[in-house]
Amino acid sequence: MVAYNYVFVGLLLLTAIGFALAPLALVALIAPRKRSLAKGDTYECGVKTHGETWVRFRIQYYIYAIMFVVFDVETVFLYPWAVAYGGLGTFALVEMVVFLALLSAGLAYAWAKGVLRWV
Amino acid sequence: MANDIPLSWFLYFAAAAFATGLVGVLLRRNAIAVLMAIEIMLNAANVNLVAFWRYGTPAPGAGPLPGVILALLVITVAAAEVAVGIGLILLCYRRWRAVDVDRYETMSG
Amino acid sequence: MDVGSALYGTPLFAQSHRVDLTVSTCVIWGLWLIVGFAGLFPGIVAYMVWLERKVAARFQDRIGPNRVGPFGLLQSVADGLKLLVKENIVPRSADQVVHLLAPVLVLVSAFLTLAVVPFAVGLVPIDPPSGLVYLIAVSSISPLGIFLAGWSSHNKYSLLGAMRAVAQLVSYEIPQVLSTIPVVLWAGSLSLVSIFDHQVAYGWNALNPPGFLAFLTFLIASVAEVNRTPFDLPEAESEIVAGYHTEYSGMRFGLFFLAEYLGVFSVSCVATVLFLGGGTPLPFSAFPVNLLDGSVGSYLLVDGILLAVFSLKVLLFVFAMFWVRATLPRMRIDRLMNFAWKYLVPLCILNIVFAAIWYEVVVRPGALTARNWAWGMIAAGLPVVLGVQLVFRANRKLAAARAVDADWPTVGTIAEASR
Amino acid sequence: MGEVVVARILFLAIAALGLLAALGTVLSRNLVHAALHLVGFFFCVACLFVMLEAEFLAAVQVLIYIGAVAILLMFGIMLTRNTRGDDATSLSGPWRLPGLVAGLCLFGALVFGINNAVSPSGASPWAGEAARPSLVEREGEPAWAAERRRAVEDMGRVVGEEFLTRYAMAFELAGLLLTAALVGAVALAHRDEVGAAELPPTVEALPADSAEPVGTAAS
Amino acid sequence: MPVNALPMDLRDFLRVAPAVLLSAWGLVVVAADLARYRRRDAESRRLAVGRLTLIGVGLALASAVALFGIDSLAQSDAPRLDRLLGESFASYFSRPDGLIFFGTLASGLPTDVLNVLFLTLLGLVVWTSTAYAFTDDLGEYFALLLWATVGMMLLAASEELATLFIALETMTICLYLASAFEKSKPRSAEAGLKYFIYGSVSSALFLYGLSFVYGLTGTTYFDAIGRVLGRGGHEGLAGNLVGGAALLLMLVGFGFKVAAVPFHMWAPDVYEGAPAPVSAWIATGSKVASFVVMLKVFLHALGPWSNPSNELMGPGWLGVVVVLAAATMTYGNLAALAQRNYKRMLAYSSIAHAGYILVGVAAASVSTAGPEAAGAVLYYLVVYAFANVGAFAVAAWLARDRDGDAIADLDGLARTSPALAVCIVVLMLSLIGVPPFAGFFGKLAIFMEALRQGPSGTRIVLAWLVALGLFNSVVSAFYYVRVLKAMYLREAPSVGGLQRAKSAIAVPIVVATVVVTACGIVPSPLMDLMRAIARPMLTATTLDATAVTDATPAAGATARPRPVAWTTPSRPE
Repeated sequence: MVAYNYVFVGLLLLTAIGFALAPLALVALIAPRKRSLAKGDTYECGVKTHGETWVRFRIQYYIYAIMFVVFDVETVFLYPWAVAYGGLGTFALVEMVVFLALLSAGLAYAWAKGVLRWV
Repeated sequence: MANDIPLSWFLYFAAAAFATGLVGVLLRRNAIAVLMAIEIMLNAANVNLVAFWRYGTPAPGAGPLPGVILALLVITVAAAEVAVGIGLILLCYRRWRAVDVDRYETMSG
Repeated sequence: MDVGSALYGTPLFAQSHRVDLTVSTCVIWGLWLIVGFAGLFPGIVAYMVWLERKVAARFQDRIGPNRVGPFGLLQSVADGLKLLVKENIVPRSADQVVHLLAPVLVLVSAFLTLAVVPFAVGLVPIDPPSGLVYLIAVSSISPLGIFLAGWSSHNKYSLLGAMRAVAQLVSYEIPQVLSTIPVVLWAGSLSLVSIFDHQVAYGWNALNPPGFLAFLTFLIASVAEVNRTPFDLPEAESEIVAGYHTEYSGMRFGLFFLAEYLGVFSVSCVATVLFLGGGTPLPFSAFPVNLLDGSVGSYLLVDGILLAVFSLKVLLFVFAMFWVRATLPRMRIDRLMNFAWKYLVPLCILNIVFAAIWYEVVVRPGALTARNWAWGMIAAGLPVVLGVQLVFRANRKLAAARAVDADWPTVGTIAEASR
Repeated sequence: MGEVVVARILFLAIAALGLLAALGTVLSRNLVHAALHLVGFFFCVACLFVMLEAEFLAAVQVLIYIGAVAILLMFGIMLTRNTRGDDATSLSGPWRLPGLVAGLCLFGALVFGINNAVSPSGASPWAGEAARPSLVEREGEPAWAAERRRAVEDMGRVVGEEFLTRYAMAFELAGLLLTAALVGAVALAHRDEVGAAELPPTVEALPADSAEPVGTAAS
Repeated sequence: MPVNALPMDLRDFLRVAPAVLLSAWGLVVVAADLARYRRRDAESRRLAVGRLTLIGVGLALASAVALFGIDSLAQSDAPRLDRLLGESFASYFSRPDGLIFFGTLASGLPTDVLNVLFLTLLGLVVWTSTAYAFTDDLGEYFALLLWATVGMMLLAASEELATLFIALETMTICLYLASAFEKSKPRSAEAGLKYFIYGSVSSALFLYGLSFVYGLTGTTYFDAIGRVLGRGGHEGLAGNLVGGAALLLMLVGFGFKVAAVPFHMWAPDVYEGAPAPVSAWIATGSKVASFVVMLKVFLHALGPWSNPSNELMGPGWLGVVVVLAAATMTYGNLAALAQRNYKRMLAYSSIAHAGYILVGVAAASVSTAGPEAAGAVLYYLVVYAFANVGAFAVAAWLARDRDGDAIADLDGLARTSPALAVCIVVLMLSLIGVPPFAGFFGKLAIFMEALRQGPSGTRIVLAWLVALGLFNSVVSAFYYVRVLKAMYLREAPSVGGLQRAKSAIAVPIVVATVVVTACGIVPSPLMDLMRAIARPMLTATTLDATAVTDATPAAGATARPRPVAWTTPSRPE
């Protein structure tokens, strides 16, 4: 059965988590532990922490994130297309070119609008 | 193995998740939290769709996987909705410095 | 196609998307987990670190690690032991649970990607029908881990570094994913084993024009995905105090480190499988694979050859990355993002259409012939050249309007920028 | 037989984790924690998709939801100045109980309905122990069984075929929807950036951010 | 490699030419705005982009009219089509079953008529948008309007749930974005967010209900759903709690989209906050499309669930719709009485109208002549849409000159622009439902359909509903008359009153008035057309569907007659 493949993925997941946690557990057992006030401070170039952690992030982050989401979703349509392409006629190519053109138009729009500039 | 998990278990899971999401939508006041609750609801519907696809007998002419196609479209729509929703939330945040759904009351009536 | 069926028709090495939970499967999986994932791969990674230090030292006219063991071979072991006894310092204000979760997430993502890589015939942990989507999906988890690392530290620089890192990672994920589409298109399958088979029959994917372009973009994007120089900006220690792992020390930092090198290893493997024909030593021949006749001896021979060549190719990639790191300076963040969105993504989108041309000319007829291949080189090669020119010219034209904003560090613009 | 028990236990574990994660999303005060719980929920749903033998969909679920949507949500939380993720206005206290009760009632009604579902035409009811249609090839199976087997074993291809033929319009429309979302969201965000410049800065921007280091190539 | 895929027919893309044209034109508008018009001053840029958009709408309209011509020719007289286009060309276009893309979309007279309607309305809305400056991102704004319309046209044409869902979302997401586009007003952003949250919650509810419908029937095609539901030996919804839940959830989803009480909360805020043309498009286009698809889903697909036991409160959606209708029209009208704000008043008025239309939906499910009743609903929708586009053009006028939207801002309009004041009077009278205007005939038709003979129990309740509707119409007169009072009985403010309307405001008002008057004086052509298209719209069937029913054994034996009598083609008359 196809789904059984993912039993291995589950086991691998457990292995990986174990692989990550085992040394940490070991560290907790054997490594020295001396708490001190200064040690627990946030490290910001050695000077005392100033102000809130809040940094005024640019809206650019959001714009890149939506571009990413949109193109990521696009790939979800592209993969099935690529797989099925061989069994279908030319119309499949036409449809995909239309689809790609729509999304490239989105990219071109963002470019022309000047939001793809990290200033 | 998986052959014998009853269909209704999946439906129960979806129903519970859906109810949770709906409660979240009704009770949370932060717009981003509401957005997350909506995502839960959409996912619950997806679980339903895929479970019905796998367990059900398709009516003639329904195609090999209508449920999965619908679920894929829902995922697409959900992604677009989050993108748009965060955009609108940021827009409001810039105006009010808050993302509290109840706090925007410029209009009366 | 016939090669593939000839290969897998043999009952001994039957490879199928279908798996049954028989005892033999469980034993094989157990071996993979214990020997491969818990033993061999981390070991390889440890020696990659050693290799990098050696290589970098040579580039800088030093010797590199040479004290612990012969040629410093035990250096990695010593480093590991040191990490084990170092104190684990977590800032007071940090979010304790998430702080722990973040490196685990990154490491898990790096581990999971290796599950679908076919190292040789029959030597693949699993081969699900949607292997490539699975691969992309699990590798897309790591940005989340990196973000959480930065966020949970409650440190300005960590958060800033994490945001930048995520912005970079997600930007380069798009060209990375898009450049695998041609490969899928030609193989007609999402399974990495089928992609390998296709290359046995039709030659390495990197050896045709769209494939070469896809290979290049995939390489560049992958280097960025694993945060290597020149794209190692998220951890730029001179600017934002090592970025998202500022507040990580001891073993937790070690996990990030391990994940990074594991990532290098896995993208090298994936690039080898997708574009360089896996372990086949000759580009247009089914050479070791056609020796398979169903006997155990032939199987061992073929897999031996495949594995050796595979390792060589991976080593080549790894070495290239070390070389790049030792040579190139770090990119500026604006150029970095521009390069992803204004060069790579348009190129990849165009390349999908070129790949379809190649498919129609070379793959669709059913078998690789010299005539089809020559036609394909012309029909797909010209558009590729034109497409690359188009993208670069468009960028140059747009950049010319604002000289300092040139997206790719050309000599002239650097001079102007530094003025 | 043992396999069935294992599968059921696995299902129950995943479902329980998923529901806990969903509850965590709804109840966490800290928005980043809520988003993390949401990621857990998405992952559990992906696991359920695998159990439903829709592995392509599971991969897509991880790719889109965990890889992309979660990142976008995190960015949204950060950009609304919520770096600690604390949400002062989480659940309004007096409404907590009635809300939960209402949710439970809805759930109860749905469960009752699912148990007593009457499908038209006497199709298999949902509640019983009815097994899912087998994928094993049989003589004289109906056409849809073969179709479904193909769909399960090569979902990527069948999805592609469906999207390019039957659902061609839905497919193009999805492209249009994504483009529209991109264009609209960029237009809103972009314009807003100009508008925000006029707002008095409520919190001083950090030098580390307002002046990105330039020309590190030289360093 | 076996080719299992369905044979694709590229002609289908020609049949959706209006949608294709509009989508492409949206890109053209954005590109043109960015490349050419950006440097112009605001006024001329607005006009130029608006004009460009109108050209696109005109092209799409032309294609829709051409398709309409072809379809009506083919329907009335096939040989004439051959003569006109040549035999091969005519057969190229003929589509006997009226379905394209393997039955996921309808294409035929109903779709063509609705496309023409949407495009005409869109033209008016676009024209209104050029009346005043509310955004800097003009190209994007117009593109979103166009793309929302693409969603509407495909939504109204959809014959399958997946297509329905994606079209619905395309429409609403574009509208969420468009309603937040007013740069200077915080309330516009608020409107966008509110609309977004309510809208996406409602689509989640709708989707969940939809998933159960899919689970119960195993298909997503409307026609097949109707067949499967009508086939079984079960008493419709009786005892089928999950079917009921699915039905309720879908009703809630549609209730949100059409702003039916108690799911109307978003409407007043959104209508008030969004820019006037966007409000107009939400109130008209989105509502028309939602109602059309609601008719399709509830009468065609879920028709067997309407009320199989012929009692009003029997298991079925009829009772719910009746309650919704009563609540919606009463609440809408009463709340509108309290409004001083013109746009809010229109919002509540549109809620009230949704109530009247729901009466029509209820009537269509019990009436012995369902398509006739559905035709009445469509007629009402057309009239309502035109009247509202005109009314919202007035809102744009207020926003342009007074930067406000109070009814009091209309003071003394009769003196400054008497002609337009008369037009507004006509529109308001039509919205009330005063005889010579089309609104009256719309209401009349719906109420008459509701009173037609149905099962006895239902008839009494529907009669009460009609009585309530009549009462509500009287109530509504009070708030509409307030507008007339402001125009005719008050003095204009000495400074800052309404200026002369330019064509962007005058044309929509005049066109709406003409339509409303013409359809009022001669109601029958439009009514006949709507009745003619209602039947194919609600019974669209793939040609091989008969084979589908035959394939299931014993279907003929156990098949109950579908409770809605009109599905049997023969009517004694």
